[in-house]
Amino acid sequence: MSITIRYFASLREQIGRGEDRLDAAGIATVDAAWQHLHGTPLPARVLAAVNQEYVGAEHVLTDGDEVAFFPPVTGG
Amino acid sequence: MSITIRYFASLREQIGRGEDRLDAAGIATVDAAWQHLHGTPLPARVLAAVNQEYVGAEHVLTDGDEVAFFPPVTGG
Amino acid sequence: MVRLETAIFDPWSTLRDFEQTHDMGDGRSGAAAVFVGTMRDFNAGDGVRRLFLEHYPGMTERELERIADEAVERWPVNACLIVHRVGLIVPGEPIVLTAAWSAHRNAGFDACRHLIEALKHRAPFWKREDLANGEQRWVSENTPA
Amino acid sequence: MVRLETAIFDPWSTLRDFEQTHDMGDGRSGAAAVFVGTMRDFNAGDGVRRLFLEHYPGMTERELERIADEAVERWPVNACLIVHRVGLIVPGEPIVLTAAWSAHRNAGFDACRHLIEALKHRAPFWKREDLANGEQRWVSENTPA
Repeated sequence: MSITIRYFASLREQIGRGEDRLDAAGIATVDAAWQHLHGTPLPARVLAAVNQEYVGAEHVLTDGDEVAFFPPVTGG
Repeated sequence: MSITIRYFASLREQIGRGEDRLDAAGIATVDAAWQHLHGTPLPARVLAAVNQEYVGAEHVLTDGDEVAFFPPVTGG
Repeated sequence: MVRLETAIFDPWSTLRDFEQTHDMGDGRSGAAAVFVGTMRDFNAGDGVRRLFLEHYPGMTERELERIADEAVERWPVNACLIVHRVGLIVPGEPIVLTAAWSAHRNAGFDACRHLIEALKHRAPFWKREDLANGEQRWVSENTPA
Repeated sequence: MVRLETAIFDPWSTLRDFEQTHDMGDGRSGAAAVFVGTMRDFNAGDGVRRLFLEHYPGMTERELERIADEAVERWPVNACLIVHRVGLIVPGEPIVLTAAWSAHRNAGFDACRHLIEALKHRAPFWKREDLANGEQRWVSENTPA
């Protein structure tokens, strides 16, 4: 299973990179992907999107998904 | 006492003129001016202004006042 | 600022000109809320070909000034603009423009909405319609919000 | 319609161009409600010299489209427009424009306000400020309404 992980704004700067790739068949959810990469549950202030739609931490991942993590939005 | 009376819009057309002049020392209020000219109390749907400010029917008139009567406004 | 227009006006270039020539609060205005009312080609179920907008010269301007002053007193707005057409107009032409500039959006929206609501309730303007069927009639009360 | 702008845009000529090139409902639109957000030269008490607006290419456009679609579903509006700046901008430049055209004013105001509120809560944009004192910081949450 191949998943692309993207980070934006201050989160990208904190993590130090804009993208990760996961090839991990055992990773079922958005939260599990974050745990696998960063060793903690998904922080409450971090928003998640899958294939460019907002999702909750328990959203189930599918092969080829694009997962995005980002801080609260501040547009407008 | 000299008072100028002005009419606007549909009211001007109903009355058939845009202006009246009153030289009537005994006329105390806006309502009395209307009564004197038109023989009825000021109709509820007719709005009144004195010197270009909205007033009620009991507003007391002063020499030189410009009194205006008009229908509900429909601007915007 | 309030202004009556006797000929067709472009609300958008009016707004640009106003911003370029008036003090918007030196970088303090982050929000502009604007309303533009345009003449429709129907009213109360009937086709309308033309509209005559009568006003009360002097009182109309004063009442618009009062309405703009109220908005500045009630909300933290840096500037207000009211422009209203008078005379003969045809469908598609702008009738009214209200705008409020403020630091934050709620004050701008609330002030702009106050400008148009108060104008519709209090400013001495009257509309006479030339209907598609040839009749002429005075609009007896204002359009629903 | 939604659009991201990478360079300075004039909201007023954008509105005029949009009206001239889009179907506003054939005389059915009597009301246009508009919001323009402009970069201020201060935020949270600090002077700001410059702003970098990051977005999520693809998702940002899709989220704006969803917001515009919601407005059309929830209110009787004939057209919606959202324009948002991305990249580097300086004080005084417009950041965002939202507009809704409708037959009556309440629907226009409500839809326009929904566009900007939903955009501020949901559209993936992030602001990084260059402060007057030389520091750089990400805006951590949105400005008060």
